[in-house]
Amino acid sequence: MKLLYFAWLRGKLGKASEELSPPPGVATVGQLLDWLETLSPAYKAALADRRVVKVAVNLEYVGAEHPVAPGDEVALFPPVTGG
Amino acid sequence: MKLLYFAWLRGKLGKASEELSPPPGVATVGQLLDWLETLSPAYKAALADRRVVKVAVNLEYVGAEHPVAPGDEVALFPPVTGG
Amino acid sequence: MIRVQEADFDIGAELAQLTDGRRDIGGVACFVGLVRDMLRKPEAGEESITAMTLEHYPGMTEKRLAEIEAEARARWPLEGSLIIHRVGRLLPGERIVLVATASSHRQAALESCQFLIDWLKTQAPFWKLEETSSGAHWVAARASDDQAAERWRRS
Amino acid sequence: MIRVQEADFDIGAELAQLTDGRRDIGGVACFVGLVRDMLRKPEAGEESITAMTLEHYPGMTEKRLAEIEAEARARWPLEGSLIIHRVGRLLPGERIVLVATASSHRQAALESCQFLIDWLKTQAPFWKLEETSSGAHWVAARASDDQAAERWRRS
Repeated sequence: MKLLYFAWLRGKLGKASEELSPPPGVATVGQLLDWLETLSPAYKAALADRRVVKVAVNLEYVGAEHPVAPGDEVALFPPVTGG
Repeated sequence: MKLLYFAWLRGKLGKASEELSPPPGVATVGQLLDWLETLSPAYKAALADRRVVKVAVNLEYVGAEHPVAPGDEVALFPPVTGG
Repeated sequence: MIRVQEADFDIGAELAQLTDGRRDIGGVACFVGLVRDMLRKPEAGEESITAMTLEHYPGMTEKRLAEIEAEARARWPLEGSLIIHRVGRLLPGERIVLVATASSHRQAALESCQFLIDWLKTQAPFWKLEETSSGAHWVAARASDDQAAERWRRS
Repeated sequence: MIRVQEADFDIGAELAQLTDGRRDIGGVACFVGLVRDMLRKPEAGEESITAMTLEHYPGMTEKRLAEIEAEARARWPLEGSLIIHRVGRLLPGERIVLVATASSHRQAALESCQFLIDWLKTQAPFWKLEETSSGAHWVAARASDDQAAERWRRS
């Protein structure tokens, strides 16, 4: 699974992307975020306020119940501020 | 009193402006239009439908009750269609 | 700023004048009206327009446009505003009018731009004479324009 | 049309492309967003912005902008539409975004232009990093932008 991080999420995690292989129990976006939080204090801090963590799976905005699968591109980012 | 006519009012009257001296009883815009209608069939036809005759006195939109005086510039025109 | 002119205008240059050297403007909204080649006549389908002549009331036009612009600047926090309206004979595809507003706030620029064109359409003394294959016709005012202007009226 | 680019754009040339050779367009509406030099911080008054860097999510940005443009064209009868958004480092006064719509109907052009910028602001994956005298800060999303977008949501 390819993870992408943008804006201050990239800053807090110290990387723009990574390849991860979540364990079999991680089947939804919510479960993925929960699992990421267990990886290190940096993830835990970055994902603490879920209201400001938006998720796109394969370039589409999704909610916490959306499924995730090994081949997905999952992007985590704050609310957008363009324009 | 200087009268100005625009758009199809100018066309129907065959002139863009004229100097007129209404009689003393003509004190309001409504009375002025009534008096103009007596001048000729062309005025009567042009002013027949008062809903589409807009009036400006000294460059300001006014209603039928607005006073008119000898030195005024009075413009008659259809509803505007610019922009 | 208000301009009534026969000449065409350069949109890019006009908008640049509103913002050049400024660092406090967050957004510029503009509307450009053009001569369309088709006239919709409810009773007769479509008819081709070959030209359009814009007549106006010199003196009152500038006065009314300045009042409309002042009203916009009283209602919204604007850093700049511009109304250019052409007069004379124009061909289909030619520009008729430019309305532009600049503000530190996006919604102020967008709303005031819409206000300016809506009020200009119903209040500034311009009249359009359309030339078609069946002759020249003065354009009739449209109820939809009155309705668009009405929503800006303050009760 | 959608463009995401580092380079500046020429408003006049871009709008001309929407209308040149066309005789069926009654109006063009556009909005241009610029970098402001002042940041309003409720807790600390105003602070100067020295530069702004626009980050985005390549691939998703273009996809989302194309979807937003398609939504506008489904809702309004548009003859043309254009979204240009710059990325990279910009200075105060520089242009960030251009949204333009062309229609035979004035209100369609004006409303769809407002819709495009409102939805772009809340849905297209761009993020602003502001550089100030106190350091670089990621801009926080604003509730007023969410509200502006919300009014276009269909129930």
